[in-house]
Amino acid sequence: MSEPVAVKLTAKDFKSDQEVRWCPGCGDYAILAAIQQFMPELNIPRERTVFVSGIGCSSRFPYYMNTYGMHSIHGRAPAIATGLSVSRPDLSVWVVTGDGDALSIGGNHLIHALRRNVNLKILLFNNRIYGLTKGQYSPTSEVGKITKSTPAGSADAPFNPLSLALGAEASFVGRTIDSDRKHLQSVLRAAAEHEGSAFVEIYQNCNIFNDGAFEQLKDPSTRDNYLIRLEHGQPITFGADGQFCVVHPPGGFGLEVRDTNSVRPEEIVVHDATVTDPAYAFALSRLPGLDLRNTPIGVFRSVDRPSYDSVVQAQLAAAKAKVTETPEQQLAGLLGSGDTWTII
Amino acid sequence: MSEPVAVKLTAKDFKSDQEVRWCPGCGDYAILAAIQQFMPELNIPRERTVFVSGIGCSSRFPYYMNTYGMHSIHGRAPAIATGLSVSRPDLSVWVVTGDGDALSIGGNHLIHALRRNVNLKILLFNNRIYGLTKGQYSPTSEVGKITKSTPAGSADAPFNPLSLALGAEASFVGRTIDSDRKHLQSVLRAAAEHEGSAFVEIYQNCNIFNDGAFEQLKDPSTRDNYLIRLEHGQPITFGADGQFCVVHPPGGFGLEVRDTNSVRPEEIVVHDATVTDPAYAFALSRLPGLDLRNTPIGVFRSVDRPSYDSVVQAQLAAAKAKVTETPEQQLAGLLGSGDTWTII
Amino acid sequence: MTKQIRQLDRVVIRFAGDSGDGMQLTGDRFTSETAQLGNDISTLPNFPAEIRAPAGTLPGVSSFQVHFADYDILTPGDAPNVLVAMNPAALKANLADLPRGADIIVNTDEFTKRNLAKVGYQTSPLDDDSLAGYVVHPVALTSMTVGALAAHQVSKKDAERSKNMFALGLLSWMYSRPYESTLRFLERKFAARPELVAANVAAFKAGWNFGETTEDFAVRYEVKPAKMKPGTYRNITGNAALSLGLVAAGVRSGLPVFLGAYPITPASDILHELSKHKRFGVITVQAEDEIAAVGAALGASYGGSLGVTTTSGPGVALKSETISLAVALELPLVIVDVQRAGPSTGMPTKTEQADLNMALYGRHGEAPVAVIAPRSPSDCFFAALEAARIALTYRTPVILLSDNYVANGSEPWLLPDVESLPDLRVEFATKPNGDDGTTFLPYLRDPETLARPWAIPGTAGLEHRIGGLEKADKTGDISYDPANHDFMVRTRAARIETIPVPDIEVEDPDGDARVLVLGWGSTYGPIGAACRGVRQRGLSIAQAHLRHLAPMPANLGEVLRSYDKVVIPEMNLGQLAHVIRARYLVDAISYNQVRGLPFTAAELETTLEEVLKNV
Amino acid sequence: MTKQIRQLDRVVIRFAGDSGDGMQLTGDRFTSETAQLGNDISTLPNFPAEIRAPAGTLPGVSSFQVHFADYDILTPGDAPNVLVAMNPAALKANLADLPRGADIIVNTDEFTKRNLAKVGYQTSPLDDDSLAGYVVHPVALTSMTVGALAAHQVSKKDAERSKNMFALGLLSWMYSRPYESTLRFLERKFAARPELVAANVAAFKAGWNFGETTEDFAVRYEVKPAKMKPGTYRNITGNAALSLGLVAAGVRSGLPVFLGAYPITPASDILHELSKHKRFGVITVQAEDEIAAVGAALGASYGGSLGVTTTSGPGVALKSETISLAVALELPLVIVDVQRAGPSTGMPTKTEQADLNMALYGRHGEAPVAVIAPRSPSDCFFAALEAARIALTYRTPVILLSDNYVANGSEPWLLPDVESLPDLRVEFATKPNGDDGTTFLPYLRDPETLARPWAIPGTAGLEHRIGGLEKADKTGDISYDPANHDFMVRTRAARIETIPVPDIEVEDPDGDARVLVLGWGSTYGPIGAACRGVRQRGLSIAQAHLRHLAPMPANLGEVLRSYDKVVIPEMNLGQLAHVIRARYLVDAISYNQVRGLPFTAAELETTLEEVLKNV
Ligand SMILES: Cc1ncc(C[n+]2csc(CCOP(=O)(O)OP(=O)(O)O)c2C)c(N)n1
Ligand SMILES: Cc1ncc(C[n+]2csc(CCOP(=O)(O)OP(=O)(O)O)c2C)c(N)n1
Ligand code: SF4
Ligand code: SF4
Ligand SMILES: [Mg+2]
Ligand SMILES: [Mg+2]
Repeated sequence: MSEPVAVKLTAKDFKSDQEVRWCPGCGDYAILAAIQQFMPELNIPRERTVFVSGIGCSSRFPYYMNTYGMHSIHGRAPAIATGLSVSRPDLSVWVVTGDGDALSIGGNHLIHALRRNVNLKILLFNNRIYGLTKGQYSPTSEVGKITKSTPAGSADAPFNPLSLALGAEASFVGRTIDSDRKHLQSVLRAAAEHEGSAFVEIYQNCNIFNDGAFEQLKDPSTRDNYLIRLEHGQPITFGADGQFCVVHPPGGFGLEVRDTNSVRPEEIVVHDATVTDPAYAFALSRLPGLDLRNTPIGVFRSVDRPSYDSVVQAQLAAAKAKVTETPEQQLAGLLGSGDTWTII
Repeated sequence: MSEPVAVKLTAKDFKSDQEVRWCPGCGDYAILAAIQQFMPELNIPRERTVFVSGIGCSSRFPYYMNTYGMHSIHGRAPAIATGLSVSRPDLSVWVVTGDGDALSIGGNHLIHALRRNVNLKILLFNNRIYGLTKGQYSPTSEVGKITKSTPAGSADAPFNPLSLALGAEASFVGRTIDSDRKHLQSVLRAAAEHEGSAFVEIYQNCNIFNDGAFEQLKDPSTRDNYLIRLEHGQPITFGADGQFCVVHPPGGFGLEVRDTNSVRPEEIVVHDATVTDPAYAFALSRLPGLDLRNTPIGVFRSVDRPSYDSVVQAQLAAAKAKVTETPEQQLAGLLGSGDTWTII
Repeated sequence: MTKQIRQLDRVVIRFAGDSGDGMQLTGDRFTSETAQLGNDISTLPNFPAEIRAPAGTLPGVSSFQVHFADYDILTPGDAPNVLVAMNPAALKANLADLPRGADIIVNTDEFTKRNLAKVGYQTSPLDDDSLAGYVVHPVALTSMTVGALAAHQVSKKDAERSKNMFALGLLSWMYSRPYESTLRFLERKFAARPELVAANVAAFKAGWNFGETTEDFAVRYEVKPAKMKPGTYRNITGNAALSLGLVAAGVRSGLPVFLGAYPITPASDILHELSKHKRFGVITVQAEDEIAAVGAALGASYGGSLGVTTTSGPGVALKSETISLAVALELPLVIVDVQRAGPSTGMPTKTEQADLNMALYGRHGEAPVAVIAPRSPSDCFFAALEAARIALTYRTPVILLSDNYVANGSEPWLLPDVESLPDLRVEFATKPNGDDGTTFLPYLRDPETLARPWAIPGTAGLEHRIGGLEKADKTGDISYDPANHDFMVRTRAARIETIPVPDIEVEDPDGDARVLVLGWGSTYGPIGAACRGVRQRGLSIAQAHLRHLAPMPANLGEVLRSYDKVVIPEMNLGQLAHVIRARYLVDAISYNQVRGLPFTAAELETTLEEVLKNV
Repeated sequence: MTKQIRQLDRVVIRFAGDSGDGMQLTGDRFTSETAQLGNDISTLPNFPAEIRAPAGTLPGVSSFQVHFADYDILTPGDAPNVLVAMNPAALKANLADLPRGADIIVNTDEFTKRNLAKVGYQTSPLDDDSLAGYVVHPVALTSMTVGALAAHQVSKKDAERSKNMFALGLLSWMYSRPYESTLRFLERKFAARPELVAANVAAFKAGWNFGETTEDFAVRYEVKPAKMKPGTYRNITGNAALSLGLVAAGVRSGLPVFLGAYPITPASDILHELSKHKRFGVITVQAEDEIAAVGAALGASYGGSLGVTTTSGPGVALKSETISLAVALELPLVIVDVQRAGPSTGMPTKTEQADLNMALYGRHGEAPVAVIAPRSPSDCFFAALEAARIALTYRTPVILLSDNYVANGSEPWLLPDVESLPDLRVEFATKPNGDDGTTFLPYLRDPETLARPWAIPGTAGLEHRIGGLEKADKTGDISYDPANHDFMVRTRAARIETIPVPDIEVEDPDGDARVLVLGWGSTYGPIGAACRGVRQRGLSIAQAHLRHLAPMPANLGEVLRSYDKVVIPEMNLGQLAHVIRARYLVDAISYNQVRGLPFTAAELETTLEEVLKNV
């Protein structure tokens, strides 16, 4: 999967000839540019890279990548990508999906791909709205959200995509944001290196139907006080000069934010994405408030467990190891197995 | 939903005239008997009780209850029950489902019902196998399980149904076991009292295709050392004379089991099902080992948040409150709204 | 300057611009003004698949066509007499549809080098002679609007965005439209920002005055009111009419309407509309997917609501398994399919009639349902009521096949008197129906309708269980009995086949036609217009249009056999024709176009004349 | 005691007992012994929907029917000559199928008061005269088995469970079957528990010896080997044959087979079987649902595997949307539908042919696929190969319509020579196909097959994107162009319509038949047997059987029109008949039974004679 290629590729090599057709100002543009710029560093030939998407604004993504790609149907990308990945372990398979595509109609395929640990890099562009169908609420929209389909406000609590993924046994879970190219690329890098399913939520602005949904995380005046940048092995602090920090109050199960000055340094939680027990990452996933305060971004969890693909391939290999005949001979043997009789 | 009924009902009143057709020895019998015995104490008239199921051995359940019931299609019971419950807040709606029905084909409807907090009592009969289709592995089967469809062993990690439910924002999560009628009824009681979705996993023995799956939790020689009975407000201890206890090691996020003698009493976790942060219940859900050691049963989590049904009803009520006209007058008004012109 | 006033009997105007130019709104307003005047109207919006395709590109062009006349018309018109082109892309994308001699009003401000290049114009078509055959009116729409608003307290961007009102003002002047309703509309729309009200009104008036003063527009037109039945009218799209029909079905049945829906183009607007009508007790649930949506609707029907689900083709495909359950459960259920071009995702914003096969046959096992289709935007109201009537009376799923053309098109609608709408009240079962007086038999049928009792949860004494396994006749118990299965399969088929539906009516004004044109659904308008055209040339032709696709009208076979030739135009590859051939062994001629667009009356007319030649 | 030996040309035996009695295994073994002898065979298992319905009840009865003869036979037989009834329920459930004079072997030990009461017998049918018309052989099967195993080291329960081997021994004696293979089988089956091998062998021999000694069985029968083509045979069920056909398709195409499946009766066994063949590179994924299963298969096809998904009706309904995507993507995909009785959950263990409509029409938009159906258990092997051939050559989804009857029935299968199987090799695209030598056009078609190139990921230089939106001809770019859509819709239809399939063959031995019986799928056997019967009475009748339902054979219209009458028997309400009528305007007579059971030859014979009378 990562044999070096002769010629070093550049971002331009990953641009397809298709005109990009998102609304001007859409966060998808930034994500596309970040990914096109990032892909060359993987050293995977373009022809071995495949983007599979569902339906939604975000799901147009594959058209713009000069790799192999399939714009499939609503919600089914993880299922289709599973068949591709399991049968073609030599490929690097990426799934691009939206909050509606992945969590509404496609919720089941997503959680099963994560449980199985299929070798997919799943990028969920979360704009907390249905973009393509022009503005209905999505499973990540806030309670009480007023949209075309909920003029009196939505009645249901949203999913927390990362909590859901962790509840579904995800081995890699991360979050990043459209506007921060460097950070986005760093999370993708970690995802690409992970063997198994890597689930990455990307906060994405839909400037037409849900503009400013993540504004607090982007506005220079609030950004630093709202965003928690997770770094493996580092104490979790944020804000100007690390003003705030994350602690794990004794007796409690969740995490809380404190003034760094008010706690002893050893009380500050040191981020470790590799702990086997998902309870830590789960606690992290619950940190943000409704106003997006204390939003961690980065790699929440990255643990090793065998990918579904690798187990399947190992089973195939084991079965084939004993074979000495040609396929035709094997077939003849199989057809003639069991009780047979001969008429002459 | 709980107006008293004149005549006190008994278990017999909840038995339908249909012959029960599970395999002799199936754990479903015990669950059925426990529920039939339990229902009268709810004081809900039979006609206001509805059981909706999917497809599977477990899903035959509604036929045997002398209430209203629908044996629907595979995986869809939560969706169908959502429509029923939301439109008929006067009913007590129960969903009976299996591990395949709820977590494989029906996974999406399940997590969305939980997220929405629809007023459903969801009973998942988990036998860790597909019973009705004669023995394929299910999403709760152990890794490496050899079944008809996985002769070389299954390649994928199972769901932990309670972790999944918690990741999906469930407001009530519990677990119980077919063989312990009293416990089963106590969990159902709590579920019935809960406003919103109550998700109850019931370990159920399929003596034909997965016999003894939960034997350690039933065998008198292991049972007490394996099962952790959660009681709200009580320190979590188990085993003979409370030999073992559950502690929350400082710095960690998970829970661990210790010899009660080896820890200070205040170190023992006091069970509280009502903490808002699901991280505690999540940690509890991760406690059991692969060998079923340290399996908590009881109510893991029971927190208040508005049910979907109640919000929908409140919106309807608010909209209707302003109405003074008859429906026909309203309709005439609606038809004639907007720009109209008259030709005479 | 005095202007000439010319009388016209009909006009087709197409407003075209960038997605951001507000063409749908402009068209809507013009339509509304026109409606006030009493013309008959038919409209056709056409918007891109992208939310906002890149500005100035061909895929970004959005248009709205309105046809109005002093007589009753049937289609939005084949070819515009006037094109308003807000930019080069709009001109390029629409030019091919214009007949020679048509008027073209272009916004010259947008004909910049850059914009021309974006759509591949080497030179400006305004400067070369490529528009020689048309009457071109170059208007500096943007700069004149900005100029007119110089004194207003609005940003340049807001000023520029008002240019559509300038255009509307100009067109309103040209066609002598009353503009009061537009001014009121602007006040409502921008209520929160009075400066925008003022700006838009000023832009509108500037456009009007420009028409009045400039020499380029020497003629002003008038289209007299059409002779229409007396009564109160409103202009309505198919999706809106369908939504109101469902609300009306709730009122007339006394049942709560429950909509389970998952958004999908072009059906989402029904969800949007119904979610506003909570005061009628209408519940809308935006479900997690189409399967959940129909499941929730079925659950609600089980509980005594009128369960409805609205979607488009891909959604119906997903719902098939649950519809099959509804067939087994014999509960009312209305499934609305606003068809779009397929297969797969296809062309989501384009129209097609290719889901008929799926509606009739797209389920496993013998799983018959009723199928009906509306013929025009306002007819969607009555079709929804009819779907509800059949569902409620016969306890069956009904598929209502609308399509993008009727759903988004609009026409004047004579408001019906509420009391005149059908009475849809149903009786729930309340007591045992067994011979012994104590047993309840959930599958004991009404001998006339073959409907089983609808005993909703909450009814004491009628507790029973239903499900998707085959059920014994009467008792509803699970049954594997071969004879019972055969009986139930045939009974379910008979239940649908014997639903009484009105006879099909044939329009044959000359009375001697030998060729019948049979259609269904949204082709009614184009077929009707084509038949008129044929007759105007002195030829006879008969037209019949199917509302009920399953069951079919009892007299249909007889009608078909009384003509020498039957032509069936469809926006698919001949799906109705296939059914007609199979049922009646009539060698129907299938005429098909699958272009994502409605038939034009002209091309149909040509086809029909061709057929007539060979009778 | 010397026994009489009587020669028979054919026998039908039905083993019936409780689900726990091992009747399927007993029948299987008897079949195997019979096969060794060279009789022609046809079998029909029939098991309850419940896993283990309560012991001794009617719904718990499981049976296995085997028909064997000294000539080639076509069905498992209408009516058993011999019924082995292991308990009162088995007797009661099967009695109605027996002709007068049939032998009934009953296990008297189970005819207890309690067991009789369970199935509503007031008095024992063994004691009253209700079995007067039959030859009843009361045998104390259980107690004699237990007695015979007295010296064995097995529990009483295990001893009792061996009673099926006693019965098998007795029947094997009666019909002079060679039993070596059964002894070998027992050794394999109980390899881990030698005491059970001994016990079962002893029970078998006790049964055999009982036949030899008791006076009740005075006659022993022989059925001579049938004249069958030379070669090596095995007995095979449809599901097994279909699985082997898929493995063979993998070998003959050189492609890995990828099965995405979700368990469902009666298709699950294909998943079970294929999951054993990893050494062929076959990957099986048990997906989370049917949609994921077909999605995964499609993903695998995209990657260059032969993607397959196996299911039954409800599963196909769920897969429709994805099949529609596969139509748009133009990738190979085999969808196996082992039909069962519908609608909805229906009767999952019973057979039916009612998914033909769904296979042909059950998708939104114009989404044509190829459809084929096997005619017998062993034919499933060749049908699977043919499905793969069409899918791979024409890059299209193919629906293979098996059903419960062929899937679980069995017959002798002359093993084909592997080299004689069709060569299914395909060529992936490896280089640009554009005129310029550098561009790759993913929708540039092969002029002959109309197939587009299959350029799998990993192929450098051919990177391209595909999807469900309408695609421009050749380039595959997204296109909303009306003319392109029309062209693509028609091309997709033509792609299927023009697949060359073999002409349909008519069997008309007399050469002067005026009536043609047309069938498809699993009715081949019963129709064939009925035609034989008709001919034996000196009447002429022609039979033709469709393997290809889409496209249909080119000569079909001509064939149909050359008969005065066409009769189409189907286990549905006339789905093929509808297609035939529509396509060929032939007034075909539809004869339907929807009982969850195959036609009996006798009833078909009567129907055909009726038709012949009226020609
Ligand atoms: C089966 C099906 N149902 C519904 C749709 C309509 N649809 C297209 S995209 C979409 C949701 C898009 O939301 P999201 O996934 O959040 O993507 P975004 O547009 O916001 O990027 C819906 C409902 C569809 N194409 N197919
Ligand atoms: C759409 C559909 N797919 C598949 C099936 C077949 N099926 C019936 S039950 C079942 C799984 C049963 O497993 P589970 O839910 O665990 O229930 P159990 O029988 O173990 O109680 C399956 C796959 C079906 N009935 N419908
Ligand atoms: S609608 Fe929103 S998400 Fe979609 S392209 Fe436009 S801005 Fe982006
Ligand atoms: S198969 Fe298993 S779960 Fe099903 S009825 Fe039998 S014992 Fe119970
Ligand atoms: Mg979104
Ligand atoms: Mg199970």
